[in-house]
Amino acid sequence: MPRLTQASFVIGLGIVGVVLIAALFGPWLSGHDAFAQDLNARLIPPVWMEGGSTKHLLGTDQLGRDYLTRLLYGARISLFIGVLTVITSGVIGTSLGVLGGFYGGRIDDAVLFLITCRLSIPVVLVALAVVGLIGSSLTLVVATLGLLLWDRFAVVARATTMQIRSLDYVNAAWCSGSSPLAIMRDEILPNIASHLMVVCTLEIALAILLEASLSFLGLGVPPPLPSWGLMIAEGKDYMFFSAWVIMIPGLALFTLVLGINLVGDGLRRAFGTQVIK
Amino acid sequence: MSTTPILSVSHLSCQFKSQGGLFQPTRLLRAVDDISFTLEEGRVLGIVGESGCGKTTLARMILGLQKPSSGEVFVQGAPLSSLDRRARARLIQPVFQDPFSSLNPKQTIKDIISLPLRAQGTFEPHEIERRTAALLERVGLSLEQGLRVPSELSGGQRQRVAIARALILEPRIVICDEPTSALDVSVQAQILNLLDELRRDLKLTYVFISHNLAVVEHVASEVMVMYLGRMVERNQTADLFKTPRHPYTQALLASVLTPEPGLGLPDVGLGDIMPDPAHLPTGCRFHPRCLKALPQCATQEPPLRKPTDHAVLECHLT
Amino acid sequence: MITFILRRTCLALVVVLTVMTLAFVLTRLSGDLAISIAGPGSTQADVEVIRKAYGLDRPVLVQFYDWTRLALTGDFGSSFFFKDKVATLIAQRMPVTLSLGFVGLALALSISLPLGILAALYENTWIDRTATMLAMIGQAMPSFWLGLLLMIVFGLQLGWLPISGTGSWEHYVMPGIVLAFTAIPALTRLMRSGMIDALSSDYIRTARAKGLSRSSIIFKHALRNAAIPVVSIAAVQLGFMLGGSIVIETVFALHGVGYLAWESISKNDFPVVQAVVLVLASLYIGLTLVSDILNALLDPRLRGA
Amino acid sequence: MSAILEVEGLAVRFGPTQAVRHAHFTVHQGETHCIVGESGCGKSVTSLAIMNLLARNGHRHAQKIIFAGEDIQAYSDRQMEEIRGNRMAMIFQEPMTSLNPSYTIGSQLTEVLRRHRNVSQAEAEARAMALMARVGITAPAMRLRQYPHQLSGGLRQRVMIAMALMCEPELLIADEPTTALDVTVQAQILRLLAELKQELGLGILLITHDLGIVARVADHVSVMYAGEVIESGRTADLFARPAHPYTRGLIDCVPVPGKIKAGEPLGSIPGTVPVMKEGFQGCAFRFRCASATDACTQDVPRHEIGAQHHVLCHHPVTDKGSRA
Repeated sequence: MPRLTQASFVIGLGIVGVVLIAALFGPWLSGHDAFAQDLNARLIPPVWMEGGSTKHLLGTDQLGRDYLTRLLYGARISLFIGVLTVITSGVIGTSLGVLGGFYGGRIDDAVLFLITCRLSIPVVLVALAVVGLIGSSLTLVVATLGLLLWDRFAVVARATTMQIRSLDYVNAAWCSGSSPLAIMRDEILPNIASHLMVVCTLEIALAILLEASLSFLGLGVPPPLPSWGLMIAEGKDYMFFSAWVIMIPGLALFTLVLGINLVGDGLRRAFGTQVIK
Repeated sequence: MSTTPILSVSHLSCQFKSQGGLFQPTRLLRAVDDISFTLEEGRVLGIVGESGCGKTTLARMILGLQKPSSGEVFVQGAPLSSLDRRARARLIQPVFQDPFSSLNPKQTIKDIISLPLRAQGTFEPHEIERRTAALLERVGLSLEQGLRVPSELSGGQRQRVAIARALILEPRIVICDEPTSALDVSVQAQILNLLDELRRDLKLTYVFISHNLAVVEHVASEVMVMYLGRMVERNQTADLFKTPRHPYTQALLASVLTPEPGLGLPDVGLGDIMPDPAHLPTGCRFHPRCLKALPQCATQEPPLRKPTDHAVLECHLT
Repeated sequence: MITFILRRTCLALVVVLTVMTLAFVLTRLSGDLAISIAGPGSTQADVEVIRKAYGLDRPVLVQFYDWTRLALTGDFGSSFFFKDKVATLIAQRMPVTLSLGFVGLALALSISLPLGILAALYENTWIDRTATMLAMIGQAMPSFWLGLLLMIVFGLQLGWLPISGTGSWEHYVMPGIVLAFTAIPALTRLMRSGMIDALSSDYIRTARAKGLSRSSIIFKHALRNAAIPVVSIAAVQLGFMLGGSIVIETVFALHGVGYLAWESISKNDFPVVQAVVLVLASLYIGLTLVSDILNALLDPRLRGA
Repeated sequence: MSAILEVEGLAVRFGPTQAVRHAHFTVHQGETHCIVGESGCGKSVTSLAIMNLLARNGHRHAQKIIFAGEDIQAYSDRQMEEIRGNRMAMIFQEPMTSLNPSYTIGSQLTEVLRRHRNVSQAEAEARAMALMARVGITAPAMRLRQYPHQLSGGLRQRVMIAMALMCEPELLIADEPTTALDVTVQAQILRLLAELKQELGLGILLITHDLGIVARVADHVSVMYAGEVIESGRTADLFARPAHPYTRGLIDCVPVPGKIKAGEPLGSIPGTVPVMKEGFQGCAFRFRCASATDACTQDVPRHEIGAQHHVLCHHPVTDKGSRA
């Protein structure tokens, strides 16, 4: 393995680890309440800028809430949504893909049809429409994204299952008298797991970005919850005067997603797998 | 001597829909066409033929991996389709060609070997442990090797694992599909010797598929020659090698290159037209390549004849 | 060839019908549409009037049948917010979205193809790592944030480009760049891996054994085979980009179909939402069809004898 | 007969793995020289090293690689391109993947001639058709317009041979040219190669794992084991008096119809081929050899035990004609 790959993998893992710890403990340690408004201390710049104060290391937003605390709280929301979404979509996509790839024939035709339909639906638009029409909530965002983002799991699970199904160790398992369920569980799943793990990282990153987009457009996580996307949206009106209000949550979002992708890329190289696009 | 043969195959056929290019209509590909034979206990049936002759499809049907389009396989008189998968596993087991793809890379050797026992669901863990250990030793592997994963073993050792897995349920029939084709010649000899020893000791019956006639001559007691899905000739091994009757069998035998310097290269005596399972010729399927073809070979399907007690032949020529 | 196209077209139609059903169900998710449209603070009588006006008092299946029947003829009903035919609205906005899509795709291809080829030719060198890293950064960049950053830099600080609106070609530059960014990572990776596969193939070894020059090996023998999947994926990518343009159009207030969709979602204007979902999905399905045909035409193995 | 290719002390390294170690052999004009060995013995790497076609992580070093009187080790990439496909051509094992799927047979055939000779497309096509007819391809005019996937494996290998002959090379390297083909086609392709050798006075370097092929087509044999040529000699001598225990074991492993009675075990060599790391000392076969002694851990001398018959062994077998 090339050395830089190793390094980038470690960097990615470090980023994800730091964000995870920050998300878990940060909001308690920052010494502020993420929701407490202070209209006398609005839009205080970060500590390194002129007018910043050590009381608010990253300044305050337009309602005077501590920006660092909201940022840390937002990490929680991003990770929460990313992981829950991928659990939902991973279960749906993997089941469909493995079933289709394993049984072939009519069942596979049906799975392929579902994948085609799913791909033809514009994700952002439909997610926006659902949230817009039903009303925004954290659960709804997770459910919607979970039901929309299973396509890559299904495609990868299906393609890899098809490759493995024709291998002789699966034939041997049939001849050993194993049941179809046992074959899928013991012979196929362990051998496609590495591919699926790579997809997991990509999809967590994608779900986090999509949640941020939805929240940015005002149809994701409902205020006053501090989602990074929402923070950027709220800061948009002030960005021409104080660019840091969008820089800080944007950079956080970018860094987290980059970290997750670096981990995924490292895994892909380590497993020596080319994820099927 | 039992009166029912251990394995009997009756009018077995298998057709596939062939996928040509995207723009070509699907064609019916007759991979195996109306094949019948019986095999007595303790014998070794060698099946030879070139790629695309249907020998692997035939093996898959006997193993129950491929549903026949028509016909039936009988094991000890019972139709294969009437057996559940556990009963089938107790009677027939496979050894496949590629020792790299026939073992699950994520399992230990012991788990791989014991899979058929575990799938039965009726064996105690200590019984599974005992039989796995015994078999590991029998095929020439150490207990320590049983704890490894396949990628830590060589090709020959993996093929020993595949053989152990096939034998752990003490089956009656083992289908060997090109078991040594992926191995080096020095390892091939080890595996062939092991298979032969095990057959004697455990009174096994083998169906042994190979494209290598010299190997088949060494292991088989009788040989079946396949061409484009048909059985064109069958006979006792010694007789077939001494007096090959079908022109295709003759060509196959002529093309065996034994390591005997000075003999030069044989003239196989075949035309240039290559067999294509998606476009079967009319009449005798071999006639486009047969230099001795008669006019009727192109129009009439050759009759099935029995020149001697053991020999079966499908050819217009005498 | 004809049978192939016919078969694919039939499949595409079935997919369109399924998506229509989905689009219809989607807008019924909120429960009583009449109440949503009437908005908060409206009386029971208002709601009843609206229910009648939009035909929402009929059984759902009848509504679905009517909508499908009319939609297939290109009539998507009227928008209650814009007070205009939905079909007219979409027709007015579509050129903006399509222009944005093509600008984005052209930019994306002209950057990702050379980048992918370079990365493959210098596999595991710093060039490859830089290209991979660039793709990785592009993938991690939230498009709306990138849009805002460009606005600050090019719109405000440098003043080169208009910050938002639809007027001239300059309005398409920043949105085009942002849209291209969403496609560059995937296309670069595909080009790179396709080229690496091609370069390590047996026929390239044959070409080298023939004594062909390096440029002929790379550009004639390897690129031809590596480019086939990329060219056909480009059509699909355009479909994705049109679907994803909603965020970018909203950020830049570019009055395309995506912006229209966002406006109608905010206003609960369900006939428009249904129609936009359907139109974008149909566009995508049409583009995959084009992609399949392109792929088959370029690859002699698929072209058949 | 003059030597067309002389290789002395060839070594190829992939990272720490020694794929080939001081290999030596000579190919003469109008002669077939076979390199035989099991998988991983370095025979294919040897052929690629001569053509300078090794993968990027492969490193070649040799005392000399003399092709037609000139040492080609110092040749630049440009100079190698000039002789590859022109004076020294190669065919590969996999006819299915060795042709570019996106170009017609005709364009791939003519390309090599137009690269090395100043001829028109029409002239190149005429030569291609003549050669296709010569290698036994019927209807060459039609085949010229076809794509590789429309041809059977045997036909593709004939196309590869025609392609190799386009520029009338002096040396043809064939790496397992019939391994992927059916046995009946194998015999036809090998006959074709033998005829061409006679007609054109080609030197052929044939790489194979099949002792049957070696016995029938080779004039001279080099047996490779773990990257070394452990025995070489004229084919008849080597098969009649194999001197290295490995050569002898290998010959005994091959089942030959009528040689061994049913029920008797085949001869076999225990164990498997080791992977050679840098700094390995002594005989690589000693782990599998019945006659190995302490001496075998020392560097192995090269004995000449007959005319052009060399063996690399501390304990060569000398009992005459006692095979099997």
